[in-house]
Amino acid sequence: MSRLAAGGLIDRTRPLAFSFDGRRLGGFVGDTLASALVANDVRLVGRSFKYHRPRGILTAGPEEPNALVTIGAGARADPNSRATTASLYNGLEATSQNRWPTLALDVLAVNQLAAPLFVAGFYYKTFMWPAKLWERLYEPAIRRAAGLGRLSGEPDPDAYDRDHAFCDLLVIGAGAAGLMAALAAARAGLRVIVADEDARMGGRLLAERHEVDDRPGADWAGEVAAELASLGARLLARTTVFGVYDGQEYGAIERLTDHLAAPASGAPRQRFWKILARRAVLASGAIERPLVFSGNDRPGVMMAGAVSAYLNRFAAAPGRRAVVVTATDSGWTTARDLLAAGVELAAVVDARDAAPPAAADQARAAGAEVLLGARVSAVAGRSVRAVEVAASDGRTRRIACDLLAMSGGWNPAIGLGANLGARPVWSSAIQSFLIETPPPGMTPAGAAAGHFALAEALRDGARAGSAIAADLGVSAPAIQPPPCSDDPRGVAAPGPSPASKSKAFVDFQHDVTVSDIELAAREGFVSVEHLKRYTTLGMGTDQGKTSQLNGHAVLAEATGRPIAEVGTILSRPPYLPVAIAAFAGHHRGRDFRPERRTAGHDWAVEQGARFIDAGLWKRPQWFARPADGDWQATVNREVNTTRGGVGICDVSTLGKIDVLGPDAATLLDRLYINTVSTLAVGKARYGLMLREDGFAMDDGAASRLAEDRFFVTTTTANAARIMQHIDYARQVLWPDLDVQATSVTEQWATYSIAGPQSRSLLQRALPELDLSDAALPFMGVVEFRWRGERARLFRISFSGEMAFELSVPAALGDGLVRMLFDAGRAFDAAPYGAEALGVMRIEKGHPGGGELNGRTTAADLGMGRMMSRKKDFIGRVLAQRPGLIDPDRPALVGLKPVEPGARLRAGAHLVDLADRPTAESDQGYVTSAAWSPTLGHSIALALLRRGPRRHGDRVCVHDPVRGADVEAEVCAPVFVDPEGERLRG
Amino acid sequence: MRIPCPYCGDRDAAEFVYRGDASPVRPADGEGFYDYVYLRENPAGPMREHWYHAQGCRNWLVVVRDTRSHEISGAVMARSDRP
Amino acid sequence: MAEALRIIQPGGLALAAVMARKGVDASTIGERLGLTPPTDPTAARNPSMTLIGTGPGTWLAVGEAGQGDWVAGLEATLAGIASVSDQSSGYVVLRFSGQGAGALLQKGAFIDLDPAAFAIGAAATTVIGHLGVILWKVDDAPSFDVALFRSYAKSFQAWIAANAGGQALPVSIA
Amino acid sequence: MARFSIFSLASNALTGHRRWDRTWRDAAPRDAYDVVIVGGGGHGLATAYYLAREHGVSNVAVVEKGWIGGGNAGRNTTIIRSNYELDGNAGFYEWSMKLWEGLEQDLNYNAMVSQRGVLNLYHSDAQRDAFARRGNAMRMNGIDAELLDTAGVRGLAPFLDFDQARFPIQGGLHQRRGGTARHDAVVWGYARGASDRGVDIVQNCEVTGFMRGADGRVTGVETTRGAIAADKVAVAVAGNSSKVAAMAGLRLPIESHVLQAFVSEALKPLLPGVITFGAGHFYVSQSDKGGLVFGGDIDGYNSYASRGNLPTVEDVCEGGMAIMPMIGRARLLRSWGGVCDMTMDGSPIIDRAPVDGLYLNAGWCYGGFKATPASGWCFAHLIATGAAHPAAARFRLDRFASGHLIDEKGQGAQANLH
Repeated sequence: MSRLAAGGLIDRTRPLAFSFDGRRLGGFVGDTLASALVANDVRLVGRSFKYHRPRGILTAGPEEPNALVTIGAGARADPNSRATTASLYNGLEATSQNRWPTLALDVLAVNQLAAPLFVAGFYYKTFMWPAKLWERLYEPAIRRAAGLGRLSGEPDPDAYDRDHAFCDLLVIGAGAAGLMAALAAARAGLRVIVADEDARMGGRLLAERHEVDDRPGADWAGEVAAELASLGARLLARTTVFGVYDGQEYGAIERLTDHLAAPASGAPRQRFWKILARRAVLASGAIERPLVFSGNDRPGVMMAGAVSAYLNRFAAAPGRRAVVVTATDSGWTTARDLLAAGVELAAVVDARDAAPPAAADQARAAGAEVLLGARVSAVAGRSVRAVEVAASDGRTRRIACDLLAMSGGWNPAIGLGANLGARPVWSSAIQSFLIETPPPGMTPAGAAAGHFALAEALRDGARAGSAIAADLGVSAPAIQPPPCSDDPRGVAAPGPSPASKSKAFVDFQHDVTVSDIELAAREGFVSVEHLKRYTTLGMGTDQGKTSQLNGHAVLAEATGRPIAEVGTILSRPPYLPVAIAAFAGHHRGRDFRPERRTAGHDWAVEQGARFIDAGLWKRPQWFARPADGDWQATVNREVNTTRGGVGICDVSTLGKIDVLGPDAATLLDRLYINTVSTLAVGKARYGLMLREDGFAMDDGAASRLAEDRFFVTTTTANAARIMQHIDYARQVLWPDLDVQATSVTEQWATYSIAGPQSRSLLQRALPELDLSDAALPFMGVVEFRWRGERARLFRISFSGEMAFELSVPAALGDGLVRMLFDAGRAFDAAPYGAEALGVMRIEKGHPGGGELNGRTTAADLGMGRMMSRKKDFIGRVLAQRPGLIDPDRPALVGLKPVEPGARLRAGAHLVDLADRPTAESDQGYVTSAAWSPTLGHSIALALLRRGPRRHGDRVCVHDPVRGADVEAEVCAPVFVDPEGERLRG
Repeated sequence: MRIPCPYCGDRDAAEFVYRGDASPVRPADGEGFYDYVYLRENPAGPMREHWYHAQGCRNWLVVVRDTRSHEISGAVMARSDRP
Repeated sequence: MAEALRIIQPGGLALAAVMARKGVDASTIGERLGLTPPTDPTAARNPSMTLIGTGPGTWLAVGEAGQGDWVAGLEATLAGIASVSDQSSGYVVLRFSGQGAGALLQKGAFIDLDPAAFAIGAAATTVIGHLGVILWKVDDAPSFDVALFRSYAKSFQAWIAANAGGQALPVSIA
Repeated sequence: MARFSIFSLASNALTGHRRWDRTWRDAAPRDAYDVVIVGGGGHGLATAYYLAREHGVSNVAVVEKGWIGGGNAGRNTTIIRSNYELDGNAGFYEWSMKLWEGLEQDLNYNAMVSQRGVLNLYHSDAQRDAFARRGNAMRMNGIDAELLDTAGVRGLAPFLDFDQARFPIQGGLHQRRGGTARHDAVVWGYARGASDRGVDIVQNCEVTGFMRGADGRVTGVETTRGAIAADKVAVAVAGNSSKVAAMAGLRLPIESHVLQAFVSEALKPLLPGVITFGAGHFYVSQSDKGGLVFGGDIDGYNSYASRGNLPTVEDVCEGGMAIMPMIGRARLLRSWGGVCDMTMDGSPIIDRAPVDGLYLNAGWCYGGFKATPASGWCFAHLIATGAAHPAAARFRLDRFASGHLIDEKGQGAQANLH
């Protein structure tokens, strides 16, 4: 065990048991998985992406490239989890990834031997011969080797929550700067939200030994958080703000149960926040930069800041004998932390010629060598056993150690600041990139703004918070940053140590080395975007948080340009990866989209209806009865019952729109190709609407209930689009018209009662009504009262039979259908569903979805003559374009098979019998087809070139994806009662 | 993205249906329909565009929005926006 | 969602969409109704009705059903100055009350329901979980009334069940 | 130019890979060319390559405002397919598919063309019939297509949600020859091939205007690196077509819209090929590196900002969870946006512009990547011969005026609905 006897922010009274690759290990509440592994002397935690090199823990934060493990098992297995941010809990099961058979013995580690071949972009240069082997051999092999963790393959069993928040100030990151900014704003009375990805507020204060306001930094952070809560601020721990979007909208993920051993059942795992913030402070801190030298990826090589974090926060020593290699003063802070923790400090290697004197003396006093102007030239051991140091005198020394702490300077964590496209700008002062033009309302502060030292960060946060309060018009006393202990961080240029080429890693996860980048530059991939794409630099799960800048520095050197000119990559959301299920939340499975039910739904369920989806609606497809046998028999029965007696169908899903006001008729004349204004009160008329481009959009019936009151129906599919179309016409095109419109689809439950017996049935159901042809002729409408409520009866037919549509308020819909079937018992009335409805409309040649497919004209559908020449209407002009009036266009016809038993199917194409079916010989296609029980054979509607002139011809119905060709005869599209005598009864 | 509906206030853009450039005006006679229906300036910069508040007040708006930054500088009801 | 939440469905409501004719302003309509309709998204009430602003010159009128044909009466009263469409069956109205009401609705609605931003009488036509709703704040219990199209009632119940943390059992919507 | 092979790779390994040349010459612009191609994306570079290889026209410059492949060529989701229904589209995309099938040997560059299949799911009888109609049209165009029932889909993708779905999967239209290709490699391979045949590839060279003759004919381009004269100027800048056309005084039936795309963290092999959801907006494949590459619909508002907003992210992830809830714990790693030329009928334009000397390749909507080889082939043919290539003969600019539209979705003249 390397657990220190005292100190840290762990709770030694609350031990936890966990396992890694099956080994039972122990930790404490307050540990991360990584800190517990460190405390258990586990050094090898993963394998790299390409070479499968052994890797250890590099960092103590979300930027971790190496320590990726699968946490949990079964359907809850969470691959690619960062050990460095996963809170430890009792019973946590962690498994290493990307190795076979075991982590210690990984067969694919042989890739390292082929490393000279597996350079950047090698796969673009080979695997091409023979061509067919790519999919069969090379690619599968590459795929198996690539990838990291494995998904369980089972549906994610967890629930995901969703919430919205609004605030004056969103503080991103609760370190020194963030807390001060939040405090300033909250004391000024602003609505404040503080989000931090850590389980505990404080940021780097938790990892360092600094004092703020004369108490340990962690204590100070806790007190500030408490005050913020008391001021009404919302504190979101374990919450990552992952993206900045337009309109000052921020996306965040709050992890609710990932840290719990046994979450309450059904408790949401994560919560997806959408936060609208008038202002934001980006206090996301900074990320320490690795040094680039041969062997810098060996287990035992760790970021200096991470070493400090494991020592100070988790009381876990990552090694027993340490060497610190640094390019700035930061390394010296870690050297002091090591000594304070009682770890043997073998040496401090500083690239600079001068070191902070006090720290250097303290190190020497502790028996450590201090090597200035020196660098690490090599690392010995699969896991660090010793380092070779090239000293200033040019001689190389070998120093035994099991921990190498490295510090190459710090990069502000500015990712979110670039989400809206602002290019980061190079700052020579801090030798890193900064955000100069942040997203609207955002202020970077503290280390994220390049103020690395603690005192500066506190000051900068306070300044940012106060400035925002003032900016939002709140006057408040300026807040003073508290006193604190401090030490300088210093800055250093990024990039490789001199003469560090072979196995000097820049991107640890993707195994991108200095020589890979030099090769890319040699081959002309000199834009940072080309470099990224060619070498995969920064494309791993860490998105290059530790590798990007070093890589660009190498590129700058290789191409002889300043890094300011080379530039860097724009960071895009999410800042940290987000579970796909969190974005979907409740809307998955059956709740993917809402379900719309008609008033008669429950009744239909009682009748054993099978339902189909019509948009969001559930419609009865048919009502099977035991005697039927199969669905076809059911549909045949429903059609025969309707044509022979009476059938009843729920047509409530049709769109219904009230078009009202003095100019209602004028508006409808401009929407329909035919004239509506001549319609008498109490009458209905079929109408067709075009899009402005001249193609058919939708059809339906318009009924005039009063001079200034029309009731318009649309197809179920187009209801919303037509409502929008009508609002566009009356608000945008002709705002001078006095016309109002609103959707009443939901107000009315409507049933179609169809068949020769329909009038008798209705007369029994509604004895008080006069249903004679004189009182209610075809296309007539009457309004009356039913059970005290308004009701409407339309004599309208879709089936071609004498038929009525009866509408009552939806609240009475269930009562209506039950009443109708009570009355219908005497007539053996049967319910029919969408399928039978479809069969009957095909028998009558009415256009439906298959014909109104957005590519047909009124003329194609046989309605060319309906187009009024006396008035303007939407689509009138462009409908006259050559392509739309071409006499060779496919137009509506009927088809019947020459072999009566043969089956026609929608989607089949039509070719002349003499022709071979090709794109050139294609004459059209079947738009709708059905088995007609009325005629005893299959029938179809089709769009056929010159179709109306080809009645009597025979064509080949070609349907290769489903079966053999069928020979059919072209006929008129109306198969049943072409004279329409039944309509009138 | 938030659309400042003159009636409802700032709303998530998902409540709206987008139609496009608000500048083309429907010709009174037969000429110009091809331009009106098909040709677009498609500017990179501020643009007057039609948004329909389908999930709100059901009004068509004319929103002025920069197509490079998505920043919105104003919105009015289309019916009150007569050139 | 620890706070208490009650959900009921007030019965016997009559609902209508009221749409001013061109050039008719709210005060003209107010004179006939004895209640001036709001010109912004808020709710105006008198003992006999509530008028919720749903858009410029459009309102959702809520009254007591049963006493004759309330909507027909409204039509007659407003003849010539406003168009009226009966929506008594078009919407179902649910009342969410208690400290948990705002928190639950906020999970669905991307508008600020904070008491400071959404006071008593405030109203909004918006979306909750892919469902269009009209919601208005009735009192500071707080209580919110939510009107949604009838056909979506079952899906709205599913959304409530998934988001109310199990502790609020929604009424079965009729 | 050194030929690529395992042997050249091995021999270079012995010399530390110090001998590799630049993949393409980074040329400075000369004063004049026979042809200047505006836009160093896949289409522009493929056009240059085929001009040189098929037509012997190598006095060509490709001018690119940034770095080649930095636009949609490097921002798409790498899907290749020819599962189109309508005349004009089906034949063209199948020609492209045939070129994909020989691309690597042709270019001597491994673009990782992987024909792992494209499966479009259907969820209703009406959708099945529409897919049958499309599949039949494909067959009649000589394209492979199979209409699968539920069992057939289960066989290919047993992990889909067949039981709890709001819109149950009823089957699918499968094109086995569809699949994916490594988008960047396509750009680099064409650039290498064109450069090797004498084409100048000029990066960081933005066109700021057109040179015009007395007769109004386009005689070259003004750029940030000086004026370049040319007998013919060919524009292939999908996403920015309207901007460039405006420099020639043209308005196009095109709007620029942003299409977002997403990739997950790398995972061990999970998906067989490309799968698309038929009752929502979601399509997905898995890259060779292991990331799930997925997307959905455009955001829907005009945009030149190559980024989108959260409602689309949610819509896409809801679609993904609706058909394959096993991806719930996979983490979305990175999102990005591409600016698409959305035309008024959803189909592209390869035609002479109404201005002499100017040629237009535009309007690829979100389908440009798969078209890259055929687009270059046919555009080169048009530029070199002055006549439209038969495979692209219907991609005329005047079809909108004449009404000979190619509207696969039947949505009419509204760009964001295609």
